[in-house]
Amino acid sequence: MDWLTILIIVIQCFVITLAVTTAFAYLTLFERRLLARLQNRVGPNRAGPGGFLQPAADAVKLFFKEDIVPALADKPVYLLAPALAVIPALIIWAVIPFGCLNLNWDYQACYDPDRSNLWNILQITDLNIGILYVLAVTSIGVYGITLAGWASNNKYSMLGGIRSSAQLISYELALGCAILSVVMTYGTFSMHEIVSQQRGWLWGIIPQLLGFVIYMIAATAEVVRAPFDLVEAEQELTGGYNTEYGSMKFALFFMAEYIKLIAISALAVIFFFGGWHFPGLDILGREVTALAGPVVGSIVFGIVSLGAFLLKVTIFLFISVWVRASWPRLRYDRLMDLGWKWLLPLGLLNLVYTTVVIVLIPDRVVHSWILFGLGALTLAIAIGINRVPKPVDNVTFVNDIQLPSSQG
Amino acid sequence: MTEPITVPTPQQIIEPAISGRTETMVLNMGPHHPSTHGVLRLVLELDGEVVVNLAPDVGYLHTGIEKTMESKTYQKAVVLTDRMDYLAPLSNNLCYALAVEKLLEVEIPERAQIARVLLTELQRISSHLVWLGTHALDLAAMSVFLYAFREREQILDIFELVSGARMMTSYFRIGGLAYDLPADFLPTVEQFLAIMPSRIDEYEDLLTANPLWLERTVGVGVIDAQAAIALGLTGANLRATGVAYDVRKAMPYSGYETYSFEIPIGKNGDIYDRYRVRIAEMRQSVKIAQQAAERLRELGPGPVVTPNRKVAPPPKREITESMESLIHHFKLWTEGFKPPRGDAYVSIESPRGILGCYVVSDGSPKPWRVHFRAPSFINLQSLAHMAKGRLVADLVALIASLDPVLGEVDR
Amino acid sequence: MGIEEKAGNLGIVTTTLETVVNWGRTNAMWPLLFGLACCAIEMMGAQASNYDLSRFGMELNRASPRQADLMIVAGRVSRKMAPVVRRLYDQMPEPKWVIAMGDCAACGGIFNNYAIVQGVDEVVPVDVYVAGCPPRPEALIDGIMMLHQKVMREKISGKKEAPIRLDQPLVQVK
Amino acid sequence: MDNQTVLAALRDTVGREIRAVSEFRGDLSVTLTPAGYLAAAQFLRDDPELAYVFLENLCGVDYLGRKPRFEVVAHLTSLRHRHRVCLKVGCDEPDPTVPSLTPLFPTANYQERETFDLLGIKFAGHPSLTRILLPDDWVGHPLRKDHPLGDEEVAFTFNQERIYARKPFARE
Amino acid sequence: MLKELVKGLGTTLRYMFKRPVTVQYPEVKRPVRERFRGRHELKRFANGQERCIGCALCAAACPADAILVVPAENDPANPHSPGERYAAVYEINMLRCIFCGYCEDACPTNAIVLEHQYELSFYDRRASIYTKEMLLVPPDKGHGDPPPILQQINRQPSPPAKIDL
Repeated sequence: MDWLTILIIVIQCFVITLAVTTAFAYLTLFERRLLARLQNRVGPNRAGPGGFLQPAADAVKLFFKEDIVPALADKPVYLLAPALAVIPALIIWAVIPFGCLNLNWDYQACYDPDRSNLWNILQITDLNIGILYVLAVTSIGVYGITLAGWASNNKYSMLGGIRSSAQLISYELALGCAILSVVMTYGTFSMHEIVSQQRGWLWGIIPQLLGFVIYMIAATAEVVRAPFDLVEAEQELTGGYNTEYGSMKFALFFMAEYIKLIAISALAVIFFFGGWHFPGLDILGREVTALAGPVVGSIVFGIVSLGAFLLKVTIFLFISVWVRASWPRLRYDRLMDLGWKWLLPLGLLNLVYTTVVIVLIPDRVVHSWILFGLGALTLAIAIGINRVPKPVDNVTFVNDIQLPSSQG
Repeated sequence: MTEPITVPTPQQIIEPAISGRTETMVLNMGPHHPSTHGVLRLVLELDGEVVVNLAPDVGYLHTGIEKTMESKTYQKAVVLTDRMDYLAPLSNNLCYALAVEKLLEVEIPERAQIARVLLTELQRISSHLVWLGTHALDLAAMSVFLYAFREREQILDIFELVSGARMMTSYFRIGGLAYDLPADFLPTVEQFLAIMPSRIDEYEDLLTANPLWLERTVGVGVIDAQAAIALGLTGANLRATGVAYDVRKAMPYSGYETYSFEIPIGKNGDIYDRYRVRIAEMRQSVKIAQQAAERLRELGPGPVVTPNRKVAPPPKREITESMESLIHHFKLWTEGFKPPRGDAYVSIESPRGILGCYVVSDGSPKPWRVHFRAPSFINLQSLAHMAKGRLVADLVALIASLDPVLGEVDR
Repeated sequence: MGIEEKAGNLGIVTTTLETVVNWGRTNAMWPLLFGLACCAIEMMGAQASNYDLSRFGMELNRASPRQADLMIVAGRVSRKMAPVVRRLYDQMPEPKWVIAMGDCAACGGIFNNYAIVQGVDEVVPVDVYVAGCPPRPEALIDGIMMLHQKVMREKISGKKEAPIRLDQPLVQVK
Repeated sequence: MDNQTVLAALRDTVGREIRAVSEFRGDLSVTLTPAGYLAAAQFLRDDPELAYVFLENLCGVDYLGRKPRFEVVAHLTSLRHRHRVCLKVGCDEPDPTVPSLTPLFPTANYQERETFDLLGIKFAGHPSLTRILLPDDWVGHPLRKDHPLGDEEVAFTFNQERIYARKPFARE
Repeated sequence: MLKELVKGLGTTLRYMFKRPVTVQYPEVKRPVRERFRGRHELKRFANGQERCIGCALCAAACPADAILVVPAENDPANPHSPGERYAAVYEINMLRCIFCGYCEDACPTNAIVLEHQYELSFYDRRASIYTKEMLLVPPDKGHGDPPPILQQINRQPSPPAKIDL
């Protein structure tokens, strides 16, 4: 490894960290503006043109705010917790491919399964155990929250912390099952390879419909996002684990949460929606290369793939905000029920389906559609037999006062 | 009933915990907590997240309204009633005015009666909208809150049109109304009443059949009819248990007996039934308000205040013409009127339940004693009964479904 | 705070920085989710769609005082509540501001009696008093705008400079 | 159900305990001795024909200068008969005590605590008679007529400096 | 189950394509209703004389005791108001005032009117006391026709001092 490679990696890390934190900042604005529009309001529009500098204002304010450590808090842990929360959220991005811009100037290498001629600048590193890395890192995230809840020496924080550990641990399993099914489908732990295998129309959602549904629910719970935001649950726990955190430390928690939200959206795109693929991408790459040579071709290919990826992620973020605007929050015990009694069995079932079908039917297209059918059927059955209360209209109308017979 | 109904006090929960006799955790919820609807403090005894016992601690908004009213004349005390149940000031005005009118035995012109019914029904809708919004917000369905407040804004605009103030209207005075209804009142109200049902449908789209909403509300916070009556639960909370008792039907006032409307009742007495009953009540209120608006249109202009000059000041144009009117005017505004000795109790159906007003007169121009039977205050007693054994999250939903207004609880 | 105390006085840099910081503070002033009485309902009204305080970056009502910048005392403060208000104020990190919304919070208003603190400024220092019973949401926003003007004149450390006191409020006659 | 029927029934059961009866503006109120108060409430609640199961209102009044000084007023409602009856019971200084209705009507709990808090009337048999609205360390009972309102001078230009000089304004 | 969840989503999505109802307050001011009770003004007659005759009925009617009136005798050569007396001191403590409109109802000469200004914020309690100079409309403004609110609620302002108070 020469010094240029190292320099490029350093620059990559720097740029991606910066990009991700900026994305976090603007995600907050995106969320606030979008929520406002969904609720017939305007949203932040005063700071800078059209409210564009709102995140900057928030950042400046939080940065210059007094830094309080509660007297009875466990000081080292209290200070460590935000860092513990935010670092895993940031390092997930090391393995995520945003697109494919080959610095060896050959766009075709992006589809090459053995990746010999690939130097993708839009992914920091293509670990061959990338998915294991992601799973490992996301599970560290829970420590930040739990420790914060414990160290604050506040009962609400503690309840939030306990909720978080219970919630995250129980959804980790379902999440793992869903991701493992994906791994099985593509036979690799490498993110890049999963993406490159989804070339064309056959995106991951087709073989892994069930896996996608489980992943979405489990991942939303994993990043404690509405309707699974029980860890903060402002109305119940006044902020949960972050009740005692102010100024930048609070901002770090906020940041961790939103960056993780972007990360799981990105992962969803990678696993189930073809990553940076979109139909016609290779035709574009071919035409531009023919027209303007391989360098321009690679660059255009890279930029377009990046754009496609970001667009897909944005759609997921939109849905996340939209759900937050529309649905009530789940209750803690129902959340546990959902995780252990529904998602985990379904996840295991999906794993079994995937294994059996792939082994029996090696043909890619056929087994994808069979798995799709099985997934849809299982989902339909699951929805059919669940015991969500049905709306019962108990309201009757009476024209005059009327008392139950037992009441005088 | 197997277990006797008890209403614990905070001390009864805190003391064993301090002395270390319990294994449970004591959690103070409030007085500053997002979902206690103001400054209610709850002392919770928790086993994990399960509520073992709880005691509301009220008084953080004790305002001394009853004492202050004793130092004002009857007419001036009207403005204090506004600020008691601040989500339904007109209901409070009405209750107090009816009680004093009962003492005085004055007759109210029909136009004023109809206007009172119309405006209190609008007030009921607006109050239920706040309940709906905050209830949904407590379960994190935040859009409903904003939609509900948007419609409430329209009702407040009607109040501003009528009385010049959005919330604290002080519009119902003893003897009638403060001023006549403005010319564009009826069109504005009818326009609002025409759109309101579709807006209620919209809230229902978001909540009524939503599985997440159902999971949070069905079977939670159940109370049976017997316990509800014993604990003095009133209003929609009582009707959700299946007891069809509504003061507007049982002991009609302001001519409610002449309107056709129905009492919605529930069956299970859980949060969901309370929700459905209140939604149905909003629709009934729209119905009553429509009838009242129709009547106002038929009735045409007329007096809105009692002609009794001993109670209500004369129209202002008279005071420049008649010496007698001028004397009445001065006497009423400086000294006030003097009801005969005696006491009167009147109750009305406020959005929260039975609002009662007990007025004692000693023959002087100031009330000797005014007491309000505040429905929220009494409804709060049943909280412990309903919340035992449930989760903290259920408690949040439960408080919201009881719809307490702390201004009224503490007075 | 922290940074600015360590950095000391940097002359012109401080002044520019001050403007930027005050800009940030005015545009991201998170109110404490704290309502007492009638005014709280109008405060909620100001948050709601029709007036939408979020335009000023103020929709993030923080339930925890640790994350709040602005305490809007919306409603009457009873003698029983006063210690709680003070404790919440003390828990808020500097710089912090207080708006006494409505007559009761400002001076007791109509409730001139034994139970109500005659003005929350007996308990916490108040920056802006908003008159009205309750003030319209617009009046509250006007109060917030006045507070913004005051904040723009503050030092970076959050030390409050005395606002220009108008001996006579502006009188507008239409 | 009308006033006369209820009154006749009451006279039959607790007739000797009735101190006074009045009908004002169509409302029946019966003043009883403390013992009669409890008995009457129990009778009205338990009699299947009357069924006054709902205690609507309970409050106290301070008639300063009258004997007895305090009066506790309870309004019982029969949901079935849509009728309300008012029971009154007097009590006097130095130890104003009346029997508690809480064992009969759990809803009386808070209302009696409130009456105790604001007027200082004690309710014998109440499970937890403590202050409810005012802080526990409050001295006095503000709704008593001899308790001052506790108002402050309203500030105008001529007196504001004097008022503000004395006022304990908070510091940072 | 899915249908209901999607229905909720649809309701919120519909609003994304509607215009927000928000009024951009400091720039756009929604006009208040005619009867709105805001800051008080002391009116004048068409000839520039003050309507207020210092009778202090407003102060008596005020539930919050927020009005202070000190009457004085008019100088017959140069009267402030028709009649014998006028208000030498007229102050309203705006932080006590609850804008209930009782003073307006009580005023026999329709001198005090609650007008439409609602932006009443102060940095200091001392600024909240409005003196007569601040309340009284300028001599060239605000007289003549009765104020609109009084026209609408069908109360004619009285003609100049027919009665001797």
